[in-house]
Amino acid sequence: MTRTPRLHIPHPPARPGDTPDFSYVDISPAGAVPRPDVTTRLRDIERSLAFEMVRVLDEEHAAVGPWDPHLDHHDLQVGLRYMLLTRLFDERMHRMQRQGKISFYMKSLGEEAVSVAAAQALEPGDMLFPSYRNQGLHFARGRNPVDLMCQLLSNTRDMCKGRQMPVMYHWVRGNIFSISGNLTTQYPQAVGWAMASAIKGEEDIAAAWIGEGSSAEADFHHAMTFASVYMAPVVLNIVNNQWAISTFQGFAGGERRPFAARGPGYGIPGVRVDGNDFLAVYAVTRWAAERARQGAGPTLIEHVTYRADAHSTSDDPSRYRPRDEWKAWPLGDPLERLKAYMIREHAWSEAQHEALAAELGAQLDESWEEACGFGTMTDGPTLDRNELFEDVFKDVLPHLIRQRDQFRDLED
Amino acid sequence: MTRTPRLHIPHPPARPGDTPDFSYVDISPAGAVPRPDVTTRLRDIERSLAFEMVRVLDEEHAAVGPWDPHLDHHDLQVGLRYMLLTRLFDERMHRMQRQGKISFYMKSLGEEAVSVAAAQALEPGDMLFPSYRNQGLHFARGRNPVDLMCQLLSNTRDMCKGRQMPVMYHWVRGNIFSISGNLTTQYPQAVGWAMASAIKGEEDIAAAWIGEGSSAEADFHHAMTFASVYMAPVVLNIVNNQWAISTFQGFAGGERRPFAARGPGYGIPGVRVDGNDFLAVYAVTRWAAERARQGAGPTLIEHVTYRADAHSTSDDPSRYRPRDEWKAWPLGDPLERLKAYMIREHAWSEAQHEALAAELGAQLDESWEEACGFGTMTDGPTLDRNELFEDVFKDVLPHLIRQRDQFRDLED
Amino acid sequence: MARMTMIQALNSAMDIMLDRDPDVVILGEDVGYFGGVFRATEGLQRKYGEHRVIDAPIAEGGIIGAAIGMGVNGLRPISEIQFADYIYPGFDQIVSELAKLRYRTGGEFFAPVTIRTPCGGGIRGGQTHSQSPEGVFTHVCGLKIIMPSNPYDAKGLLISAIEDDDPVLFFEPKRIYNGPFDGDPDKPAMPWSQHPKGEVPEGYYSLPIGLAEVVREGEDLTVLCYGTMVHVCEAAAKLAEVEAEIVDIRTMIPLDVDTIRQSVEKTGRCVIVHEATRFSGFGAELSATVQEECFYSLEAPIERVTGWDTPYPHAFEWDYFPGQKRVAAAMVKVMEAG
Amino acid sequence: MARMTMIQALNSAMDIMLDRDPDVVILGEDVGYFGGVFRATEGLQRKYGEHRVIDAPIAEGGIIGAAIGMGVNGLRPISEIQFADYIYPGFDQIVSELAKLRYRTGGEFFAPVTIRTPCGGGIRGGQTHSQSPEGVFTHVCGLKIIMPSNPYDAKGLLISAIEDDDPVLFFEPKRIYNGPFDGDPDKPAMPWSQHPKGEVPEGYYSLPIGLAEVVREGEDLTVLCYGTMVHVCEAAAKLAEVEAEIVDIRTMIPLDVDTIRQSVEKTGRCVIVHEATRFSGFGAELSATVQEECFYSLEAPIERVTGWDTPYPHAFEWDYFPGQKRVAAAMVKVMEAG
Ligand SMILES: Cc1ncc(C[n+]2csc(CCOP(=O)(O)OP(=O)(O)O)c2C)c(N)n1
Ligand SMILES: Cc1ncc(C[n+]2csc(CCOP(=O)(O)OP(=O)(O)O)c2C)c(N)n1
Ligand SMILES: [Mg+2]
Ligand SMILES: [Mg+2]
Repeated sequence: MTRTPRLHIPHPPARPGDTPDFSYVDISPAGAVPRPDVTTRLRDIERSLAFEMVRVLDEEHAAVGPWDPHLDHHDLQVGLRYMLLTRLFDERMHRMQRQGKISFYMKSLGEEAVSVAAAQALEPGDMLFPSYRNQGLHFARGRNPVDLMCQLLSNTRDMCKGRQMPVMYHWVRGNIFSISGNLTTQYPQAVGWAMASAIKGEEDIAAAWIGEGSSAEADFHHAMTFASVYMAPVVLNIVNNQWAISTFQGFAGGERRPFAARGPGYGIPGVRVDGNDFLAVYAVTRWAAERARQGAGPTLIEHVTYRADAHSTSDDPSRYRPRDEWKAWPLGDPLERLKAYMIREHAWSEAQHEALAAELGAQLDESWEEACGFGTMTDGPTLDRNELFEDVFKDVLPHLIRQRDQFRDLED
Repeated sequence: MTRTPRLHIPHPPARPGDTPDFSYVDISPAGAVPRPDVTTRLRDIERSLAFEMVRVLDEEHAAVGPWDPHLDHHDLQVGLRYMLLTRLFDERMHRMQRQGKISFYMKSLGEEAVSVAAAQALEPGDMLFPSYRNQGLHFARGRNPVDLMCQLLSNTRDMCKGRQMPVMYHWVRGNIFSISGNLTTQYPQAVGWAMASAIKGEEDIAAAWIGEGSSAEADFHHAMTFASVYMAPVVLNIVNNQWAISTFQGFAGGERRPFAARGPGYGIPGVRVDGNDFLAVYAVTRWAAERARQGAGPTLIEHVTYRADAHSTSDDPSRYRPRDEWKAWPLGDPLERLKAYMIREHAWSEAQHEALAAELGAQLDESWEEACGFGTMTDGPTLDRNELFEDVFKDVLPHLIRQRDQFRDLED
Repeated sequence: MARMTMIQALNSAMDIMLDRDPDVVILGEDVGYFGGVFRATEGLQRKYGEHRVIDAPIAEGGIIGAAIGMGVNGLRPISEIQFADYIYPGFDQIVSELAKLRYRTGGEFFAPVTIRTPCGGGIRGGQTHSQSPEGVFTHVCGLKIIMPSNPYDAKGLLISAIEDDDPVLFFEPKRIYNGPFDGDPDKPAMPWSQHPKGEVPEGYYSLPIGLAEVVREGEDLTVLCYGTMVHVCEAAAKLAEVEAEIVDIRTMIPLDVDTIRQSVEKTGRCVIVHEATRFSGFGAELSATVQEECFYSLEAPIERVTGWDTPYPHAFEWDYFPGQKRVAAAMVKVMEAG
Repeated sequence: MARMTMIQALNSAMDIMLDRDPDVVILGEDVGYFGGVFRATEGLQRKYGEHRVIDAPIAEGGIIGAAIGMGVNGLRPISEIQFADYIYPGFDQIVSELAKLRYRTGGEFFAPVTIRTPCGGGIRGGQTHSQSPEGVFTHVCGLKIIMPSNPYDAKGLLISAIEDDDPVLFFEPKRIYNGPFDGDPDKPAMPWSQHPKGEVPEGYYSLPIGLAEVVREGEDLTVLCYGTMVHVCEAAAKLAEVEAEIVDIRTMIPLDVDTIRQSVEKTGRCVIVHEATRFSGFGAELSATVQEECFYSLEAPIERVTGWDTPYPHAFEWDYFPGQKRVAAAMVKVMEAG
């Protein structure tokens, strides 16, 4: 064949065996990006916010610059607690999957700040539309780990009644929406929710999260367009953890522009933030939420972070990226960074940290025990199988009653 | 109800009865926008190209500035001829629809430059993916009006074999793709076509057109993402004619940003051009095509123009906008502007213009006569009804053979 | 009682629901200021404001997606899809989200969205303004699906759809917006004012979702049909000179199996008619159901009369449309069989 | 002859076609460097280059839309949709464009795109990794639709699909990628190497699109099935102790009506089995067809055994799946009827 193809194909900087290389990640010094007033005209701020990187924690673990949210010790401790809880929960549930106790799991290792700081920066009445890697939102809103474990076990207390795969949680009382297997569908839904809030004249806003890979889906565009046209009070988050299963962020367009830069094209401010900097994520979310609540419209936030572990328990990342990539990730570990800052601020100590880890570990042990009491994959109480036919509609319609009867007859 | 809604709803500047108001349209002076080299980095040019407006023809009908393509008299005369042909064709076919001779029609009045100049700027081997308001592409590529008329009549020479509504033309030999009733679907197809060209190492590029309203569809995002990721050699055009049936461009996001500004968010240069300035459209298209052919990737072009007539023969714009809005349109009439420039350049005269109008009028009369010879809605030869069952698949599959037999039996 | 066209009846239903329930909103392309390309929402924005009757970007996926979010936040959105042919960009939001939200959340979240969309051909709309895609949606679990055949049903069923807490797809056969078209394009159009079902109460009323209606009783054979085809079948029965029992299905999900069974058990013969294409159309489900329910009563094979298995061809519209002649031929065939 | 799993057979088909025809390209999420989440394209990018086996953005609509453009420009694209549950964002491009392009252009433009997608449940995938949406597509005119039940057919039919100038939807029942699952999740998995249809020629061969296969002859009743269900039905027939004639439909469009008719005329009884939900599923079309073609031969009502009309429920997978017991019960019922 004499063809000389000239189609550009994106290449990640490193493949298995190569030395990790994150030189492509543009990193601003902490404190370098100005913090505009929430009412500033987009034109005047778009370049800096979308292309630079909002960072608060510097290399010495000090908080610097205009985005420092000046959180008090209590808030910091709460943040650290839930980040640690998220991490420990992930660790254990991953182990449970490996032991065959649950069928599937997805960790958020290395991305804990993205969820926990955001949830803390938002109000309890704000509605959250997560992806499958935002378990931190649940913890930060005070969810009992038992609830999530029951979902993972599809047991009698599973809020999904056994109908969803593990990790597809929701929480009505906590204002956390259901996770769909279909990527990005929650994005326009969040915008619609926010539109309804504005129509009703309510104060609550919506926030949604997708991965950078998911930003290629149609619903990203739907959400951005509707949010822009109606100035919907919504915070739209893209979690750029560099990978979408086996493809790196270049396959979603990240080779050319930060994902935050998509915002300004729609007339929506885009803010690029160090997703591993708890304080920065908090501050940026707060800023976006304030804009939304004041009627200034939506904000797009790109959280620059790294998916430290496999995509899911079905994945093996050593097939497509260097094993030690995370170690080379220039933005470090969000948990360690917050902890170091707190220790420096005398808001925390190693001893406290150890105690907290022990406390949370014990809590998770107990939680698991408790959750298993509501049924496991092999033992204990099981969901009523007749539930299979419920909730397709509000009422069980005649054809489903017939099918349920048929099912029961067969069971007998 | 005590609700105080705070959802932003876009408002056009004028409704029926109001005085037209186009103060929202940012217009740069002719010649004001620099013309960067096609290899210039996007960062350095995005602001000016996407927010200013590339214009060549000034108020005195002189061609000024770096974008002047310096077309010779012949090229100018060809351009004027096809713009006039497009306009006269539209006029007549609209009349034919009113007389019941064809069932439906869509005019491109006021937007002729967008199609004709672009087609002239591209190479014959480039593949064009039009919308329903780009008939000028056909004329500029030398299509016989008879062919289009036969499609409008669904007669025995209809290239669609009677299967498509009027105006849904295509032209295999002329490299003009089929028009779909579904908006924006041609956009990712054009990108895929361009990708294939690059894969095969060929020089041909693709170009596609949608309306500004259609840019809200998912396929806009698909096209932009794929074009950006693979640096596809494609020119993506948005014809911002201010209206999408009854909704003004604000309902597609135009209140905040020029549509050209969508480009840079994807790492694609966006160029905003005076769509009623033949020379500017030519120059910008040429620039974009050169980029694509050199492997520098896609370009998004926003053509700022005005839909001077109804959306289609089924529409009545006096219900939603001032009757005289077109008269107030600040960018004038593309045909008149090119003509004035040519007269000034001694490339044209009123007498020549009249002669041309007469010639084209006569040609169209003859064409119509000829087209009707291949069948009209009421008289003459008709398409073979058995054709109904052809081309669903390459071969008529067994179930369609059976249905055709059934059909024939019933006819007897 | 007033006389209303189908468009007026639909408009009246939405008017009443906007008035009764502040949570009802309308979202769609050209539905606001302009009142919709078929005028179904005419005057409603003026009356209820721009925050209740909302012009939308041209993005069906966004229209459905946003409506789901609105529904979750307590509103009761009516989404208009301008033509049923353009519902596909919203397909994922309908099928993966709207239809499954209640189930996947164990009943804890739901979105009471009604999707209205004009369907069907006979208006020279070609392949992208003529489709009847209801069959595709009937295979999706979690949607209620309605297609009325007259103004009275249209209003009563649309009000029920809006009030329903389940998502409802409401297909409107646009060929009969202005009159009960009987399949003969050469006959002068009959207006709804001359049809008994054009008599429509001005105020609120609702009709239960899930009941078919026997619009004409007969002993010879049962005809299962809906939408425009109800009127075509009535005319065809006269043409064929058979005593057809014509059942207007009205709601596909839930399907009124009892009415169907009773009729076919009585007549022993069955013709199924729809405008959509034949292969895997809703007629297949009807045929399978009749066969399962009435096997021992059937005296002749069930016949399906449908659009051919091709896209809707502009110029061949009346060759494509399952008109009186084809329906009548099927009736005769079924009567002669067995 | 080699022994291949279904994944290996599919990989081999693509390998051969990439080799034979420089215009064949593959486009999909994770298909390139990684070789696909089910490893179907493993090694192909390394062998044929990044311009032939192309990783795509996560946008099914873009994947199909771009493939159409490529097809129009002379390539022969194979699009992989990672799970059939995720085909819906590409629905409009498939239904409105890919399927109708040839028709609407009077035969002058076409795009020979093959869409491969894993479908079906039984892998604890929950409602968004288990669907069998083939029924929805069978109602669309202009698509050929295939679902193989074994490695031999998979390879031969995929090669035909790639060579075909019509668009082809190629559904792969992922539960049988590695072995002929018979519906009993508690039994040790059987590998393809122990199944005769796991014997697959290493080189090029193709199988005609449009032929069903009688995989087991029998006199008692006809079973119409495809994909995973072929193996379930074989086991169910043993369980029910009936001499079932099992017809593997293999291609839904075009449908091999002759083979179906001949079988049902012989046996007089028919059970239809698929994993997809029942209402308006492809089984409805099969039932309607059998009824129309074989009315006078039928001695008992046709039975459909299918997934229930609910989304695919994660924890109730085996209650949902139409397994041996349910199929066997239907066989017995049909044998006892009439
Ligand atoms: C519509 C759709 N297409 C494909 C998939 C399969 N899939 C699941 S996760 C995933 C990668 C998503 O990557 P990203 O958005 O970056 O999120 P991350 O996993 O990195 O958090 C893919 C392709 C899906 N779930 N839904
Ligand atoms: C998917 C889809 N949705 C809706 C329509 C109905 N429709 C046809 S043209 C049109 C307006 C398009 O406006 P714009 O893109 O600005 O193009 P213009 O008519 O101004 O040239 C609409 C809504 C359609 N054809 N396809
Ligand atoms: Mg990612
Ligand atoms: Mg427009």
